[in-house]
Amino acid sequence: MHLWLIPALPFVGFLINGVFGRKLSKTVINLIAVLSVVLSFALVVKVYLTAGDLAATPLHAHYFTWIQSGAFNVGWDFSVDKLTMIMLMIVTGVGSLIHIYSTGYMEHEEGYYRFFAYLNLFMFFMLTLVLAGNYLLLFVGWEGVGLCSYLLVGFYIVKDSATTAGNKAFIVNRVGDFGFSLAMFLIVVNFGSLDFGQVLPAVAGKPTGTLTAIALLLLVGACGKSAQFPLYVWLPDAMEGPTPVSALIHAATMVTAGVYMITRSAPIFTHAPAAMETVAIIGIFTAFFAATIGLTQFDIKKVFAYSTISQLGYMFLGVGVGAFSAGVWHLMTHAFFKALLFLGAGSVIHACHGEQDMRHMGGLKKYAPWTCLVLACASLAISGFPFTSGYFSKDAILGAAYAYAPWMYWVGVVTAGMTAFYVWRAFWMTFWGDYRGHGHPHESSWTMLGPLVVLAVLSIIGGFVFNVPEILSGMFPIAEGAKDAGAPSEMMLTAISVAFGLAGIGLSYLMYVVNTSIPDKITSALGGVYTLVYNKYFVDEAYDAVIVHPLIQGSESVLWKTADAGIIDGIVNGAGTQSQGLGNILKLIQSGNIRSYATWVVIGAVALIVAIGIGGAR
Amino acid sequence: MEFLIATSLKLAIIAFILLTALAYIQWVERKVIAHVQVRMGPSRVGPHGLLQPLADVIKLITKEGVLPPHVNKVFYLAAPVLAVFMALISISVIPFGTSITIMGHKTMMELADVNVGVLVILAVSSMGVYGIALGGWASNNKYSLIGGLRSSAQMISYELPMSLAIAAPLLSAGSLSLRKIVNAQHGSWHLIPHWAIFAFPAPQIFSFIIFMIAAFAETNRIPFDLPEAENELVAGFHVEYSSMKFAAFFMAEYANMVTVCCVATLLFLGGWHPLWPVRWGSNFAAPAIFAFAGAICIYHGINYVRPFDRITLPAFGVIFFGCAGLFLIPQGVPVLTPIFWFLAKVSFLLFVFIWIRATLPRFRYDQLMSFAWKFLFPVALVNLLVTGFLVALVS
Amino acid sequence: MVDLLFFGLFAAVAVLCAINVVVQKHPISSALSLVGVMASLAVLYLLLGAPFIAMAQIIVYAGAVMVLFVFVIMLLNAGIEVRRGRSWMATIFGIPALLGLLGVLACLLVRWFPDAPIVKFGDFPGGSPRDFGYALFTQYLLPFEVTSVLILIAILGAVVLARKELD
Amino acid sequence: MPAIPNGVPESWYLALSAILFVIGVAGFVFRRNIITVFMCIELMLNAVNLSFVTFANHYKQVSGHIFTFFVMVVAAAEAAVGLAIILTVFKNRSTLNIDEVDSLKN
Repeated sequence: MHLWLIPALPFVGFLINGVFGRKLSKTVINLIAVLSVVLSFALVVKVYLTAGDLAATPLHAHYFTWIQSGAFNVGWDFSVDKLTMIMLMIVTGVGSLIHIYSTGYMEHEEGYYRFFAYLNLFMFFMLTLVLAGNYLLLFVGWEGVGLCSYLLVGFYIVKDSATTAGNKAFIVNRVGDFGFSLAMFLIVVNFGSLDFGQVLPAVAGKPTGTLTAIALLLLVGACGKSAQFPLYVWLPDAMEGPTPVSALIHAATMVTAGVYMITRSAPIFTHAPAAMETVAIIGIFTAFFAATIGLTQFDIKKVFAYSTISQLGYMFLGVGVGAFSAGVWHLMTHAFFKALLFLGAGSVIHACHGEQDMRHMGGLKKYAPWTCLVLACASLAISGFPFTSGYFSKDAILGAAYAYAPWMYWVGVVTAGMTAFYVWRAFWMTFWGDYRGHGHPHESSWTMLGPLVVLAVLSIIGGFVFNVPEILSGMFPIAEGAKDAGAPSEMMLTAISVAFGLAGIGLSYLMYVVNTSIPDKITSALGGVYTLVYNKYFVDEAYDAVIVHPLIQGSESVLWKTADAGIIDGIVNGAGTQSQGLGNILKLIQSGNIRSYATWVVIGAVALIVAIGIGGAR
Repeated sequence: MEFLIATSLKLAIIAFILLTALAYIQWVERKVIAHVQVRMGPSRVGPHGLLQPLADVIKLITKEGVLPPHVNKVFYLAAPVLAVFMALISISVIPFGTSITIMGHKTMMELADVNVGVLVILAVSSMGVYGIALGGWASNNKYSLIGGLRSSAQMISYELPMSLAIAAPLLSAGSLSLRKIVNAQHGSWHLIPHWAIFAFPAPQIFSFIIFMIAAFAETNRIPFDLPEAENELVAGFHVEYSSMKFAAFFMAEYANMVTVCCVATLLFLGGWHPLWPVRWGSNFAAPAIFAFAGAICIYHGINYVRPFDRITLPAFGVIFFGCAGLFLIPQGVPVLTPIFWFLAKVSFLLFVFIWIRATLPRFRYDQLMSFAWKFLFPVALVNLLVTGFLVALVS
Repeated sequence: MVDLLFFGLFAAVAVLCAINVVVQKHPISSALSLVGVMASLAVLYLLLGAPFIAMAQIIVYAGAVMVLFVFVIMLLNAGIEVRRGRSWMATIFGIPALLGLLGVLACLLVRWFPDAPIVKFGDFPGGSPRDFGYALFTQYLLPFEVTSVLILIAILGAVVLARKELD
Repeated sequence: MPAIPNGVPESWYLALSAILFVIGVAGFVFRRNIITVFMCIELMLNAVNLSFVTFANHYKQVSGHIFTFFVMVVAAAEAAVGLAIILTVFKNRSTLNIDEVDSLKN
């Protein structure tokens, strides 16, 4: 079982494209990039087929010992259990589709090879993250995907906003990674190892306080990577990157790494109820918060970005209330329909010649029928329309949430309604009405539509084809318990959430198709509140005022003016002047004549040897 | 004591054969080049000019040794001696064949089996440059100075690819002793012998070619004979030399040729191992060849072209048949056959040297240098790397 | 006995050549005497059981380094040196410093090696190329690599210095 | 000294190396020709190499040889650079007398 091949293939692709890409023709680049990922997908399938019962016997592969100090050692080892397998499927599968899509989407871009090299590198790191058998290796992947997200968000290097967005994503993630590394230190201190296989079983005996600390720190990391409440600010800006990137990294795979990580360390969290509570609260709050912002955005990608944040919030809610499998389920379905939404949005933007503002779109359904169709599927799925994928996963989460704390359920339901509303709002504004943009829109090529169709099918049927809670039942019986607790009102809960979803859809139809004057009325009616929401609650500005500005001021006045200029330079210059004085004395013996120097050396040598000899050193 | 006797005996024999050979290689060269250029070559002195070398030697000895007034006497006189000394000394570590047993005293067919023989040869050949450089400098003559400069630069430059080319077969042989290296090339795979140039896993054909090219440069032979480029430097480093001093330089050059050919044979061409295995009757190659030569001679003697052929050619024929018979004596076979194969290979390589001289023009100096540094050196390096990799892979 | 003979012979040659290096007026004579020193030292290395080092000594020092020296001397056509001493240090302290150095070294030898063991040819087989290479490529691999980098830098330096643009 | 020993005492090798070294130093101090001075440095290096090899023999370890080897390599590199420097100096000042190459004075 050559697990190492799975990440190695994209890496090889990265090397080839990154090193020789400039020379290669686009066809070759496509071939290398797509093949490497598709092959690793095929490998994953092969592993799945040949692995046998993963729940009973997870695969382990130890390649080499990376760090060893005393008893503590970290190996470069991969392990595959069912959770990993699901993630692998999602990453490689969706990844391959998006690679194929990108070959069409990026056709006319500069730095073509650069793009695919980065994309392959991302696949490598993501797969490392998923396959990792210990926290440190996971962290390697974690940082790697962060790097790739930075590179790809700032892909349009000439665009200033893009580069700044990349920096923002990177820096905000640092905060989260800080938490993560602290968590790892704590784990090392308390468990003396980083292997999942040794840490997680040993959780039971440890004091709850420690576990809570670890869990909370891990949560900080997860919040950074998965754009949860305090640290979500980078994700909307990350939409500056090319759309396939937003689909792959900022919808399907990377941002779900946090959820995966929490699920992976489920034992720690289950033994730290307080941390679980926090996770759930952050999740539900983020879901609601982001959904409200999503209501007001006009940039189609921004809308989907906020919906991503909100859906991630759902996943956090799921894992927070202990329904880990439900969280992973939603992770998977979300990977399908959100990737589809972004790719569809990309196709729409493509159709409108790079226009992203929905106010300049509309009436596209006759220009781009296929895009319209697949986006409809995606929107149905995300708004939890019965028997679409979103329906199953979301209801699993909500059910668990009700079992945990009813109010979370209600907030979740309302959020579901809002989600349905703004997604369909985007849909109507894009496809209904008549075209308000410039130029002449056109349908995209089939290299782009093909993946869309596949994803559309997945996001419709993906829910009950892959019933994650059943697959993971071996790992997370808790999820089952939650289901039982919610059982009596199961049907009713489902009905309510579906009703909210349909209500959202209907409302959006009413407001953006039937009578398009309503939104303006509401806007004027709400006034201040609307501006507040429209400007994303001024969170960025707040961060700027509270954190960034003082930092700059402090470093300028204290570190630069006082410490550097005053103290350090003072010392240096003082040393300089002193040595000048000394030099004036020593310069007398500097005759500039090599032979006299040689004589000095000889005399010194004699003195030295005499000293040694007298000293009797042997 | 016995060691001393044996060594001195061997020394005498080898010295005699080598010096005669040196003289006659010159005759062969003149003959070959003549025939390449459709001339007769030396044919006056003795039958087919066979006594020409003797005549040359006598002439050179009896000539007046001119000592130009403006030279630096010590070095001027030391240079040729140094050159010929360095050229002859390296023959002492070269094995010609397997052991021989004379009246119970078993002795190896070489002067000294040094366990770092290859290094010794490299070292001595690297010293060889002094003779030429000094000669060029001491003559206190612009042409010869330039010749000396060129030769020193050229020899340093070509020593690197040569050493690298030598290192590659050492990797597969796993020893520095020439005898061990040759023994490592013993045996054969079907018809293909285990010589270094065919060796599994890394055939050394490239390093062989590189070595030969570098050897041409190290021995200042055409196409690399810039130190004595007649049409640029009159005669290069030995403009000012005459009589035996001049002859010494020539001896040095030919001795170097013989040495590098021997080294090439030992390192790459399997030393004294036959071209095809004994069970295919390689032992009868030597007599066959000699008999063939004898037959040809006698044939041409019977229906002759030139009058004196009537006497000489049949005489040679008889001699050749005698040699053939010698190779058929059972006791002689284990001793003589290896020597025959060794000498055959060496003389083939010498023939290549002469052939090239008759064929190729001379390089330009910058071409020479850039060829050494920009082409030969990298290729040798890559070859060494590949060889090392393959050897490591197999072992 | 034979050892002693060889040692005496080549030590004498080495010392004489070394003195010659210093006293000869013409650099090329010094260079050749230095070659003599190196060659005789190579023989002593053989006596000390270091065949590889001996050969390397000849190849590297006598065959390459000194040829470079001779080459440069020829190139610059360096003649007899002019004696225009302006180094009071060397003239005043030179001789005593040297004598002091010699004396100190001598007394150290006497003090530290009152009864040094006897070296016989072949009683130290450890210097064969095989052992040498083994040690070089296992225990001393890092220094070896570093040295290669050093050589690379040296090459670059030499090229840069000797380029035509400099004058 | 006792009767002629069968073999050579190590101290003789060391003495030889010391003598060579001192001769080298002498040349280094008293010669004025840059090239000669440079050769004297090589001489000193050789002297040190001899003692290295001697100690290798004394301790029956190959390390001494390794050190010698490294010294050789360094010497080769040094020769390359040093001679290049000498060439440059000669180009710029057309002298090889080190007493005249003293622009670092005061």
